[in-house]
Amino acid sequence: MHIETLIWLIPLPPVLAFAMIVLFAHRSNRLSHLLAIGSMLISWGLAMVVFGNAVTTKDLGHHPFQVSIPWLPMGETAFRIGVMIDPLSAVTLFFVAWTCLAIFVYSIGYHNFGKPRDPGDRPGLPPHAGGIEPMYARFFAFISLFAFGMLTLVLSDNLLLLFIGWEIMGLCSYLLIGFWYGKPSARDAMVKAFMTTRVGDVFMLLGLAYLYSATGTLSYREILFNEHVLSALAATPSVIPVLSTAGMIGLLLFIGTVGKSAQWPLHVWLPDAMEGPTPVSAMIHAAAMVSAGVYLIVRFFPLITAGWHEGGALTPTMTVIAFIGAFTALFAATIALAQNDIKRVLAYSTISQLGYMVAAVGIGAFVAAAFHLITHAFFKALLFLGSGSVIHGVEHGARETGEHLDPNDMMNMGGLRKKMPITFWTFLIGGFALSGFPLITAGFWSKDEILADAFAHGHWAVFLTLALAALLTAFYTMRQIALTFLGEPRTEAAKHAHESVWTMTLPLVVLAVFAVGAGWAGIPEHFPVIGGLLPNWMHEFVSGSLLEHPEALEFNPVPLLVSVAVALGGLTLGWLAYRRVPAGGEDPLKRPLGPVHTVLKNKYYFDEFYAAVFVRPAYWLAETFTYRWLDRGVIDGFLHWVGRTALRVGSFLRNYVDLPIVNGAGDAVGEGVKRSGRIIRVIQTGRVQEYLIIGVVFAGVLISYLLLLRP
Amino acid sequence: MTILQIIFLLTAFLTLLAALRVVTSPSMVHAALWLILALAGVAVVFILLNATFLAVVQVAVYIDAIAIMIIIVVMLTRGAVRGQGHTVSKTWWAAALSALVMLTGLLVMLLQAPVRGALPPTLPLDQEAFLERLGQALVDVNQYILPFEVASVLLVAAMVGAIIVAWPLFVRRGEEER
Amino acid sequence: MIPLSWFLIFAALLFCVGLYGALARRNAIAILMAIELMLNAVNINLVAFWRYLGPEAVSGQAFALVVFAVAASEAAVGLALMISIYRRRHTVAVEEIDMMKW
Amino acid sequence: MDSFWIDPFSFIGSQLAAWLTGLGLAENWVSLILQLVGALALGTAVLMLTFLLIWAERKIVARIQDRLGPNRVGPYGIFQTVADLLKLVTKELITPEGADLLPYNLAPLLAVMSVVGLWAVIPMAPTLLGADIHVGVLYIVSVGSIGTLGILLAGLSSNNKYALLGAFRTVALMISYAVPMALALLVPVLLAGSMSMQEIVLAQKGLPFLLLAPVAALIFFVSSIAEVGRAPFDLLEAESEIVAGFHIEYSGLKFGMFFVAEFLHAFTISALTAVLFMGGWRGPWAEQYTALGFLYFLVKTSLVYFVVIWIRGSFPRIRIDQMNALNWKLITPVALAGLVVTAVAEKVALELGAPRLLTHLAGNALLIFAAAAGLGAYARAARRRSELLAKASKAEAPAG
Repeated sequence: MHIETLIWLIPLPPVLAFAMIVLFAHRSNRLSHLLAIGSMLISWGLAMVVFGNAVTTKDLGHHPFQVSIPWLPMGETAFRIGVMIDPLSAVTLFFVAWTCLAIFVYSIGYHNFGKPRDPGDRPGLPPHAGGIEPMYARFFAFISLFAFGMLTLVLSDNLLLLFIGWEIMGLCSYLLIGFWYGKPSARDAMVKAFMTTRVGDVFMLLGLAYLYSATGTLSYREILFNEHVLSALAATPSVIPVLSTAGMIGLLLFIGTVGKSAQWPLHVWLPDAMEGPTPVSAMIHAAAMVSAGVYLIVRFFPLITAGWHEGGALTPTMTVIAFIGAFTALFAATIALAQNDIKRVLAYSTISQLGYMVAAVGIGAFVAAAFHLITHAFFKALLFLGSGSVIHGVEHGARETGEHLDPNDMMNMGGLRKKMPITFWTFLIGGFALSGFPLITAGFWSKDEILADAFAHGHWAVFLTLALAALLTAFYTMRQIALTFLGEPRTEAAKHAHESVWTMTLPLVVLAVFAVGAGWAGIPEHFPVIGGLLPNWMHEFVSGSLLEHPEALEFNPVPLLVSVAVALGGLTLGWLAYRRVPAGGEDPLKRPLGPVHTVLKNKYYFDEFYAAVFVRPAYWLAETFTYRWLDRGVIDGFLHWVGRTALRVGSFLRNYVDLPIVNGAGDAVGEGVKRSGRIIRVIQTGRVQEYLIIGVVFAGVLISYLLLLRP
Repeated sequence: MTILQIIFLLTAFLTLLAALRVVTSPSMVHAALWLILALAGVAVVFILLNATFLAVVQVAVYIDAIAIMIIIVVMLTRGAVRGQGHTVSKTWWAAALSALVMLTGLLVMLLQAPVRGALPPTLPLDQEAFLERLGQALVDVNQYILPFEVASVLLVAAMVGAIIVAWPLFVRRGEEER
Repeated sequence: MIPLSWFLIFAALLFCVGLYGALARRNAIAILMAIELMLNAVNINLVAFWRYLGPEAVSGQAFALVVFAVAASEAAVGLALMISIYRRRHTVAVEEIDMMKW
Repeated sequence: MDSFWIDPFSFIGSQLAAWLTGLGLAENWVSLILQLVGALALGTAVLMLTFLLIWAERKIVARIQDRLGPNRVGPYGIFQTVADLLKLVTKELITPEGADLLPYNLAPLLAVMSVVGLWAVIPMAPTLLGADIHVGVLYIVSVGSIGTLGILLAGLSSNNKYALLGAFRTVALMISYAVPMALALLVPVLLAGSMSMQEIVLAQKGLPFLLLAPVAALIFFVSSIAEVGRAPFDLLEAESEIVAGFHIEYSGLKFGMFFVAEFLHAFTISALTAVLFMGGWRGPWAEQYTALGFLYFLVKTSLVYFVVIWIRGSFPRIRIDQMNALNWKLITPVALAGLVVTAVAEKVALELGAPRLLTHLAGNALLIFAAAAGLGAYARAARRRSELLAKASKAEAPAG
């Protein structure tokens, strides 16, 4: 089979599964999840085949697998949509396929498949007694659609198709965050997430339109892979004097990313998105959406960095990006310190890790950003699924002991190490990867690469911020692990927690393998001792999707030492601080940090701030101005006036125009038609032959005209 | 005047005569018989044109199938033609006129045609081989498979349609409606 | 050796006779027969042109065969219509089959 | 002079041609005359043959029915037919009132013509055949069913209800049985790769198609019997139902013509079966001594003809609904399948080099098995339906 055809086929199975589940299969849970997972398996297999082909193809960057069809005819040209596999999308496809598959499988166990349905459960509320999820089939339908969106986004060869997949995911995240729409918090969260990301998407759409008007195309190859367009874009100034067109477009697209991957200041929706089921959290925060955001700017790296040469001064756009990324990384890390909800911690750590990638793009470290994107996807998915498993265990314990507590609160856990060994070890691996535990974990290599890049090009501010953020990351990761698994159980529930079913643990193990192994693909050559044992495949391969390959950095011990130091330091500090927190004991950080802690705990009061600055004014405006004054007063008054006048005019017209003139004419016409019809209809005898004769005569006349007169 | 020409003129004369009788004879049965004669004449013309295959097909399709069908229908609808006086409708003069117009048009065309005096070239390949080529051309994707398939579909459709239309059952239902 | 024009004239005459019949006869079956005559005239033309202008090409005979198929189906459907009309109206005279007017 | 013994037919032909050219005639005129003479001779010979056929048939049927049969006129009553002929000739030619003269008189001619016309393409010896036209098989199909026309005309022109009924039955029978016959005819065409009869005979060198396609041969035989309208398909002249069928109003020689046509047609289909499936004149030394080939041909034909008579003598007449059911539900589908099977088997034998005979036999065995299975299923379904009907009626009986 032709490889391009395979690429076309990759996104199809999930959407088919979605349709079939929604239309036919939703009555049978088993059939539904068989459909969903079967389709995901097909996509996964196809993706692996394509990936294998892509890896073995020489010089994929210049000759990507690409095929496109004309879609919208636009004047003389047609807007083409199609699929493309170049190195970047290949690696992205790789981790997307794996994580999606893992999450699908995990969802079976997470939604208690096989347990009887508890009569107390209502659709829209989480099952409280461990019965099967009431809307089981619906869930699988949604995540299938979600997977479809993500795959489309990854495989598309132009910005528009990417945007389509992007919006599909937006919808799905809305549906899935609000999956338990019975909970008010979930409802608010879904609206919040949708609105916030919309803000970004609007700007992204602007950027898209700007790009199309500037270049007349949206295809990656035609824009990102030829210097003429890029240099032209970089040269021409945009509406904003300081920015070139490229910079302007890059900035607009980047705002889309800010919304999608929850960068400051649009980060607020991500923590609330934790209201959804844990697989959803994993889907949104690891595999799909946030990755999509970063994938966008990584994909448009050439455009963003147009007019910037390696080692040169950053363009304004890049500066902005780098600043926001670095700031977000630190900022989110600090918030994560003070959170007790196990999933919120992960959410904030996600934000900060995404900050890393964005900062990496900002300072022009393309490969590093892509690398970290992949590794992060793996270990963050692992961590989320692990946390889900933990929550499951605690819930189970709570059911047994019958005490009512928040199963997400880490203060209610502790000592789960023995209870749930698989979860513990995998979570440990994930955590170490997240905090960049030296040498073995994937996180270390990618993060180290970012730091090294920042250092090598002398972006000190970025370097220091990121290093600090890394320290904090290690710290809160250790804090989380310690609070959850180490020490003694702080509640009865934690005592009675138990390991989850195999459908949940198997994906954990698989992802754990990648969380460790994914890093080895990108070990720099010049690394002491183990450098060059494995070729720096990541750099070679991924940089192929750029025009001029960035040369690999020469080795520099400073960033290495720094990252090792912060990682180990953070871990040790965290372990020391949290290794034994007594039951009901308060957070050890509370006293030293004092009021700062409360600030952090309340996330810098950002939600309150937004509520005060944006939401309430909006309400007020709507209420007083729009409704009372504008609507009731002006518009209605005007309308009433119009109505009254119209009434008078109408009556006048009716009496003096309509009845005498119009009706008279109408009747006359009707009568005339009837009469003429009565006269003319004698022609229509209904006799075939007379019609035939007329036809033949005309044919004869025509022929004789053509033959005799015309020449 | 070679033998072929004599044969041709004879056949043409007979065929035209038969055709005239077909369109003029008051009795349908006779018309059908004359039709058969005319068709046979056309078959002979085909043979004169070295299209033996078509001639035989002509006999098989027209005389054996269509003519017999027509005769059967004539038998079935006998009562209708009995005692209805005229064989031609009131507009027969218009018909004749338009036929003449058509004839003149065709003849003028013929006179203008450059090839009218052409003589038959020697057949490039013998009938057997030609028949083989014809058969393969009919099912050749690059040549006539589409017309061929369409014709077969048309035949099937016609068969089904004829059965449905002539089905007494439907008629009875129609009667009840009226 | 027969010149092509003989065949063409013959076909033209046959065609016009058929045309007259199709236009003038009252009996629908007769009209059908006349149409068959016209189709035959067409076939003669096809075959004659094949023989005189392109004996090495199969197109003439192929078209003729298609015409045969068309004639057969046309006769089948037409006769079936006759029968059902006769069953309903007890006539096959075309000028009495004018339910469709007005 | 020995060439006469080797190939009498072409010898005579060449002698005649030489003589005519001696008279100083143009080449094409000579050929034309020769054709005419040949046609005349062939037609006469075939018609004369009928005497023998009628006598043989009556004798054999008599033996089957444990009678003596004609035994008065001449040795073994061999001149009985001549006597009958004389009687027919002397009879008056009655034309019924209200008869449609043209078709009424045309019908017997057509009937005889179609049969005699068939003989134009039947190769009776390597050098003895009327015309070796390359579409002989099609010719047989088309000319053979002109006889239908004759019978039809006879039926509808003689202004007689029985005749009309007989004609309708004939048409129903012949039109429907022409389909499987044509399909079965296609099989030898397929195997020989040609539509010319002579080619088909030549293609049966050493391996008559009877062995290659027994099913097709059987179908052709049965459906051609039906075409002829002989027992057990003789319901177009079923005395007990419609007095004499289509030729009820005919008398004298016109009736005789129909009579001749029927017998001759029966013999003709035997000849066709012999040619198409039993290798016609093929046999040892037939190529060298064409007279021998002619002998082989006669022997095979008479063999088949005997079977025809045998069937006539032993089978009861079938009802018209049975006739149609048999055709449309069994014979036609099987014929279609047989065509496909033969084509596939031939291809397999050609491509894979499998032994031709075995492949075809296997295919036919498969076909027979499938047909038998289908029949069984059909019979079971019919029985079930009838039982259901019986039950239903039983249920209704008390109610009504």
